[in-house]
Amino acid sequence: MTVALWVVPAVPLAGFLLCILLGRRLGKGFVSAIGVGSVGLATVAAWTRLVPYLAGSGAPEVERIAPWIDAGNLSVDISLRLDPLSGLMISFVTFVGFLIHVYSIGYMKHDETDAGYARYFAYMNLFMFSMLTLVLANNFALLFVGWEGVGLCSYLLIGYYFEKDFAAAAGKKAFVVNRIGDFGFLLGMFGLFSLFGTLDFDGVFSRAASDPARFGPGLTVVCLLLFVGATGKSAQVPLHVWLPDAMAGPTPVSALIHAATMVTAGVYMVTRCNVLFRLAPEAMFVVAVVGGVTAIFAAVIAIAQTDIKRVLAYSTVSQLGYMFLACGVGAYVAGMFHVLTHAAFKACLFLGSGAVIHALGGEQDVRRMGGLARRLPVTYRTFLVAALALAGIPPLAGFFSKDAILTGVFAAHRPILFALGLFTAGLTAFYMLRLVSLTFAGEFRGTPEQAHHVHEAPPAMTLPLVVLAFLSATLGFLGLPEVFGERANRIAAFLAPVLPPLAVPGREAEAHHVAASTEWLLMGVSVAVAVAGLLLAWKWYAKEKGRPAERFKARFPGLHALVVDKFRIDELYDRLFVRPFAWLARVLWKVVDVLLIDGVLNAGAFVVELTGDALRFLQTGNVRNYALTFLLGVVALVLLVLGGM
Amino acid sequence: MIAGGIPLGDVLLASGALFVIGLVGALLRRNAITIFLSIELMMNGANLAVLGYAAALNSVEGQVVVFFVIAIAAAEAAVGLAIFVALFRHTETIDVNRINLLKW
Amino acid sequence: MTATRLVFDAAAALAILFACVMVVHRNPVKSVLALVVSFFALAVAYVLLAAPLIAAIQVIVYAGAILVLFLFVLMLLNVPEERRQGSSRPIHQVLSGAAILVFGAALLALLRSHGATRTEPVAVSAAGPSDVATTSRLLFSEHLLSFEALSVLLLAALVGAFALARREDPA
Amino acid sequence: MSALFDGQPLTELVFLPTVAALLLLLFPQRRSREAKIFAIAASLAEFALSIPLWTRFNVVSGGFQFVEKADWIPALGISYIVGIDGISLVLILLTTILTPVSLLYSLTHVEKSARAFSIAFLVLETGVIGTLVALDLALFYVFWEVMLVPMYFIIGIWGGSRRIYAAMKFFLFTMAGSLLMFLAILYLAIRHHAESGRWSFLLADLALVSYPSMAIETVLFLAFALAFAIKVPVFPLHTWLPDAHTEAPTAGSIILAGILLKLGVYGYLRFALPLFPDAATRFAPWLGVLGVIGVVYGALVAHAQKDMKRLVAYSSVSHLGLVVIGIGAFTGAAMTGAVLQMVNHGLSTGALFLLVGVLYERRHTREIADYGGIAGVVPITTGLFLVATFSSIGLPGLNGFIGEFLILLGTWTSDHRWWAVAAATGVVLSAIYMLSLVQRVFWGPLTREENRRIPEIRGTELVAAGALVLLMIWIGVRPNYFLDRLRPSVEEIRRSVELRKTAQRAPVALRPAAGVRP
Amino acid sequence: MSFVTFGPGELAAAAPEIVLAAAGCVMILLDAFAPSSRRWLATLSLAAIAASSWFLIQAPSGTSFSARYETSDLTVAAGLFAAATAAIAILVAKPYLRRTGEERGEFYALLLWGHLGVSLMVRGLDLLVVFIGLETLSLSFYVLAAFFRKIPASSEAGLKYFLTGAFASAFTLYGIALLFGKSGSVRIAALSRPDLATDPLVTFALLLLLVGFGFKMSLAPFHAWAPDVYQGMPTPAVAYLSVAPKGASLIVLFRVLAAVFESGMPDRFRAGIAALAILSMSLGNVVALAQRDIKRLLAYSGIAHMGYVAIALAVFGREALAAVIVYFFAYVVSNAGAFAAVSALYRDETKPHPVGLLAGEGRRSPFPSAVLALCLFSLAGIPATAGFIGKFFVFKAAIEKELYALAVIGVVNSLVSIGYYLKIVYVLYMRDPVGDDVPPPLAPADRLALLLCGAGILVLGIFPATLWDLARRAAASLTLGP
Repeated sequence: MTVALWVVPAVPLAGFLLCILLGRRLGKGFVSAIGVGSVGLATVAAWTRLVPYLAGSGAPEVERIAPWIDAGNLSVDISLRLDPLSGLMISFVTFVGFLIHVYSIGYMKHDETDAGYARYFAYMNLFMFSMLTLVLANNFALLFVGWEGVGLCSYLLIGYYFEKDFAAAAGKKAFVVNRIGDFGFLLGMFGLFSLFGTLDFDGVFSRAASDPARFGPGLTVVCLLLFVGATGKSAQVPLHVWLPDAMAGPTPVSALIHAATMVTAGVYMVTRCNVLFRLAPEAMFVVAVVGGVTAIFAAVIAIAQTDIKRVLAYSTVSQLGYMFLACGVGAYVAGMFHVLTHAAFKACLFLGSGAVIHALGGEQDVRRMGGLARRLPVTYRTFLVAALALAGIPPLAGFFSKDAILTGVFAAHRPILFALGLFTAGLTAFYMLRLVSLTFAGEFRGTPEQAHHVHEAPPAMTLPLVVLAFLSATLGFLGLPEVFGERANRIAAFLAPVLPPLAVPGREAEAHHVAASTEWLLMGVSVAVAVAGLLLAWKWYAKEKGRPAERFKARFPGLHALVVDKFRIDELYDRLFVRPFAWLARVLWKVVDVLLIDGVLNAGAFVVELTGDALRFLQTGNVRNYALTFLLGVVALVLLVLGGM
Repeated sequence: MIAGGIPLGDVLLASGALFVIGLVGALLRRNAITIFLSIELMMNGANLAVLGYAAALNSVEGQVVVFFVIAIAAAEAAVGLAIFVALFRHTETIDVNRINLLKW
Repeated sequence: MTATRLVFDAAAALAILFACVMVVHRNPVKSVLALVVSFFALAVAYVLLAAPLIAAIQVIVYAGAILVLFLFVLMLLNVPEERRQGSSRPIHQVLSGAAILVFGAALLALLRSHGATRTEPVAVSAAGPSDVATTSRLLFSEHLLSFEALSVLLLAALVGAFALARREDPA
Repeated sequence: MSALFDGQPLTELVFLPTVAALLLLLFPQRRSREAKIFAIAASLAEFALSIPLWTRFNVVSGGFQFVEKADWIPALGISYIVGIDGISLVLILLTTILTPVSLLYSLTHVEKSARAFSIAFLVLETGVIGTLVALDLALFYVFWEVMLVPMYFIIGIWGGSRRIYAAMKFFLFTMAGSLLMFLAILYLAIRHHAESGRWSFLLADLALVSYPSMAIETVLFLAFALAFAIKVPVFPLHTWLPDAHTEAPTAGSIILAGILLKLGVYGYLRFALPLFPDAATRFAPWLGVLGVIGVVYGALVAHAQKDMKRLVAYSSVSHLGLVVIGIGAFTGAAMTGAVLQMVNHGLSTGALFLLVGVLYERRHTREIADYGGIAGVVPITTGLFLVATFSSIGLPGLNGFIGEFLILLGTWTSDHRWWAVAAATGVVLSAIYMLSLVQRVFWGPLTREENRRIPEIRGTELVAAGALVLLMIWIGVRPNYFLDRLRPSVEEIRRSVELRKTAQRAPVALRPAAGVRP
Repeated sequence: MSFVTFGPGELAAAAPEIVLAAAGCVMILLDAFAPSSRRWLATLSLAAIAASSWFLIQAPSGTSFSARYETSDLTVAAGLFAAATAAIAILVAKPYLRRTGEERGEFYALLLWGHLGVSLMVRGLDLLVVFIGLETLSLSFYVLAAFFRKIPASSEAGLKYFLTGAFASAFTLYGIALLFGKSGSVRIAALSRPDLATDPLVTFALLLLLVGFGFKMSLAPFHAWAPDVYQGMPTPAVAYLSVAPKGASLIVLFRVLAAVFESGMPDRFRAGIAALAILSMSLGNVVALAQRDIKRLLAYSGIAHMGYVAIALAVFGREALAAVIVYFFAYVVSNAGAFAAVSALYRDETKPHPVGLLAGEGRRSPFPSAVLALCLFSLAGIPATAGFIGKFFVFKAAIEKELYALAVIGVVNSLVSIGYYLKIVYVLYMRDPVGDDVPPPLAPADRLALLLCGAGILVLGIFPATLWDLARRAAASLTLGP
């Protein structure tokens, strides 16, 4: 039997309702059962649909659940869509999500009240629901529901420790920045609607493909607007500022939302719209550039960070940049492949860091860690595997996906971007090993009683680590380069249906095939760069205890400070937008509202009253004056009526 | 030319003059009684006009009118003087400049 | 320039003259007396205007009864002369003067122009319908209503005057 | 219930509250609680009465339904004629829901002469519903003005510290607008009489009047537009709103923001558009621009507020600006969205005012600075407030999004694409000021001692708020349930305007539609 | 000319006035010779009013007293309106006079006779009758103004009313004299001669009449007496004076102008009236804003309202007359009602009546306050009240005549007026009581008067159709004699 698609998101939704309404009363055990159970069920449901589907043709299956909005000439349904792309997404969203839920049990159990615990799982379930809606949606409007839904959950979960000012602020920041993106996304949607008169995927894409020449210019604008949405959601420059702050949330949240799933929604969306983007080359170029710049920019910042989660956060930003770079050069498969692998190893890394923080009782500063390899063996090993995978060491997953991207960039004849990507690969390797060394190598630099308390995490936490580490090691084989054979790249074959061939007017964008020799060469280069990065980091931080870094710092203090301060982008925005906004608001209120509008009106009223007060003294109380006014009236009247007669 | 050759113009001018003089008194005197006298004068001006016209029109109605007016004037005088007396009991004056409890 | 007109103009002039005296005089008693004279003069004018009945009434009721009533009241209250000082603001005087001038000018101009261009029928004879009988008959036939109404009016005045002027009743 | 419908459903609907108010007069003044409960019962009965309208409403017709007609001043052709189309229907339901909600809320809060309070509310409800059903301009004007009086008392007697100023301002502003409209109505009727030799104040008849010149039509249109613009309120005529909303008692604010503001837009749709199609079309751009200004301006000023109620009040300016844009854009989607957005705003802002009121009753301050970090103290209140907030900033899945989306999309597809762009910034701005509010009030460390033991929302408050939240979700998930009823009516209005613009005038309203009972 | 001019017709026609005159005498006699019967005087007066209205309705329509006296729908309507005012005044007077220990026959007698004067003004087709009516009214109310001999303010009010009144009636008289001269008769009918309409002297005379009766209507700038007199005069008398004489004066003006300007009012004359209207509305409303004493405030509001009425006069014509009649019916219930409430709410007559004294009355004495508020909303012209209906028809007439400027100025003014009406409502309901003494129970007569006014306001405001038809018929019957 086949489960209806709507079940997949519905189950977490039910979980959410149960937790939020009853959770506080039912206690932790029950909540964990519901919270994890619902996601588990969703996973099962998803895979029971997927398994037969993988065997099948890959033709999209659309399930129309109900009409949603009908007004004017707009008509939107609530309908879900299962096709290779969404299939790929739900496969790992559900699974990784499940693992992280399991992990959360261990992570959250101790330091939370029943209410807080229930709230946590409720939000997590709500997130699962939103994310699944996002990827399963069959039209832009419904996608936007999920799109904003995940934003909401990220807002709620970042602000989970609401009594911390920083957390509250971070949550708001995340939501507002996302909203800026959504602003673009909305307009993009409107653009699509006015171009194609529908918001259904099939309708839009088929019409777009049917007559590329006609929609070309309009599409460029639309795609750029959609991409604005993506930059917001996926923390690309210049809207990347929220993601690092988002680390204020509980670590599993960072793992699930801000590493594995939500942040990749942008990539998913762009890939989903690949037809449109491919018809708008300029837009694609922009995507590629933004992606490339973000990749290196974030990587550079990551080098200098000392907060373990921040390093990972910036690395996430940078990796997302990679994915957009891939999309930008048309290597959508590579992009999605990287989404997949990244989900595995980055989740693993975050959970690992979570285990470390957990072990050190909330300590996040790597400068007060070190030498934990012995104390936290499982964590250490899994962390290392994931780190190497991220660094792109063959045959781990990261290597293949990253290599696929670089190949794509190279094949698209974008040398500069290729250089960027390559360099970033080196940086990535460098900062990851820096992180590993600082955390696990050397001797412990924290306080004694921290040292005393250090303990390996409970199985609920380590189990997911192991699974994810395994995935990070193996997933890569889903997308072997073609040099390993025609059908080696299963992902590509699988995703083929959602990347239909297009006759792009003007230039011939498809067929990015490179000779096998070149491909080998590229692999070699990337491996070399990665290894170089690793070795350097190892030398500086593991062997020489970071003294070279100190020297570097001493030589270029300004540069170092700049990098540590993340290039002071936040400060810049504060100057450019936040403060002027507040100032303008006050001025408008005090000047326009109070002074001008009300001022004028009240002044008018005041004048009238004043006149009254003045005129009332004409009533002197003296009869003769009354007689006089009378006579004056008569005279005036006579002159007015008879004057000139 | 009317009765025995008195031009109506003269009569009317005279009545107008009386009316205006009454006006002067009513506006410029401060003694309530004098003011009232002036008003009586204005009414007499009106009477004169009526009689003049009556004569000119050779109608008796005019005299009836004046008859009534005089009667009314008498009544007014009675009431007015009563009011003056009643007021005088309070204020000890009938100088209208000094009678202004009620104002503004 | 007939004799009657001469006499009329003289009477009118006299009336106006004493009217002025009445207005300008500060002593109310003297004002009343001046007004008496002016009313006598008017009575003469009325006679010339073929209204002997009215003339009589003017003398008896007006000059006689009403003004004497004034005198009584004046005596009763022994109102002092208007003092020069304490007079009201000059603005009042000025405006009054101006208003009166304009009004008077307009009035007299209208009356004169009118007197010049008369359209009324001219009287047949001085001693035509003006005998007392006609007047009285008119009074009780045509103007019966007014006459009856007048009685109410006088009653009201009487009661009113009584209500105001009597001393406080002990109750 | 169906028996009612052989009678006159609308008349009953209009006057039931008044009857109840009269009955309340019989209550002894002391028994305030009983009076309040009676009032709640009455308003619930009213709600029950309005449900059959909804169920028996003929969804396919855009014409007026349940029409009743009776002579009022025959000599002038002024008649008591009522009828509803989808737009009135939706707003009526909103009214019959919000009134019991606010009365429920007041049950525990209004102490001072509660009987008078209940009476004022019931009379107000009559005024509102009358305004929504009247199809005769004289009748409409009467109801339109009658609303002011109870509202004046509600603000002035049960309001906050500056209530007098606020009440007076509210009354004078609204009056100032409607008096000129009054003259315009007279002119129309006289003009119609001159043309047809027959007196009438029927919308249907007056809509056939032909104007001697464009200038005159413009003047008349402006007279109407001013009245409605003040009520909405459109920038820069909005300054009465913050004062009125802030000073009014919570229940008053709910009704004020929830319903009264909508009547401005309603009046524009129902009367100004059909009566002055050319002028309306000519001025539509101005309308849109003012709407855009309203959206941005309201949002900005809201951000600057230190007083919770004031902030919410200014957010109304912003939201109504969006509605105005929708009307100005004049596309099907935009107008439908605008009408729906009125309901949404009624629910979300109503809920916000209610919850602010809940806090105010407990802490007796509306200063944002006096709160902070109370989410832990009053989690349920916080949760409800969050839902209301996200509804008001248009989060998909809740009602706010539907209206916003339709308006913006419709506007984008109209000739004024840039309005949509400008107005869409509201999406960002609203998030900024509302979330700042949430952050400053509910989140962060719990600094003040007196905030530690704020009692949680309870009893009738919870019921009232819960009802609103459910509606928000309902509309957000199944908007069609409402849109289906709006679509034909909106199309009807657009059709009539299009027809009228072409010199040949077609009968506008009262097209006999299925379900009309003569 | 025939001698016998008093037949059954005349008797029937004059019956209403005869009743009033007789009733007045009865009051005096009872008061003089049976002081114990004083507490029945009010009831008797009411009976008299009722009887005279009944006779009025019974009287066969047509003219009598050799066509100097009229009975028509117009006079009936006007008579009823005046009778209603008188009834309210008397109801209010009873408890009022009792409180002040001044319950004397003269008061009722003078009120009845003054009412008689109003009736003469309304029904007279002869300037002489009208003038006598005017004087009867005036003399009675001069006395009523000064009725409280113990209170200086009252005597002063009497003096001021008397002097200004006499002054004004001198102008009226001169106008009558000129009209008599030009038309050769005191009959109003005689004025309808084509040559008179354009004669400057006639226009001048009409202006003198306009100011004379404008004075009675307290049209600015002939209004100055009103505030002082209202303040000093016993409130019940004000309730009458502030309504009925104004209506009567307006009808007289309508009669005379209709006679002279058969073929339409010349524009310059209309301009003159319009000027008075604008001045009255603006001055009345603006100065009322600054008033502290409620009776003065109502006086100014009355001045403003006469401005609205003057709009109708400027419009001129039967529709306008009908509008005016409706307006005055609305004005009775609103304005007389307001004064009734004032006399019920202010318990100490000897002191002035500052608005502030009403603080919190809304809760202390709910019923009178509610009626007062209702009256004020009606005066402000809020729909569903009588006041709105009055304004409605006046403005309709103005717009029909295309006097748009007047209409706009009118509505702007009513906006201003809301300012001070609401100020009173605010004091009533939104201020806390000054003292916590328990107010004395409301006198039944007061309760009845207030009830009538409140009911009237709402009924006329919600079901005006009948009134409008009545007014239309009345206006249609505006005859100028044979």
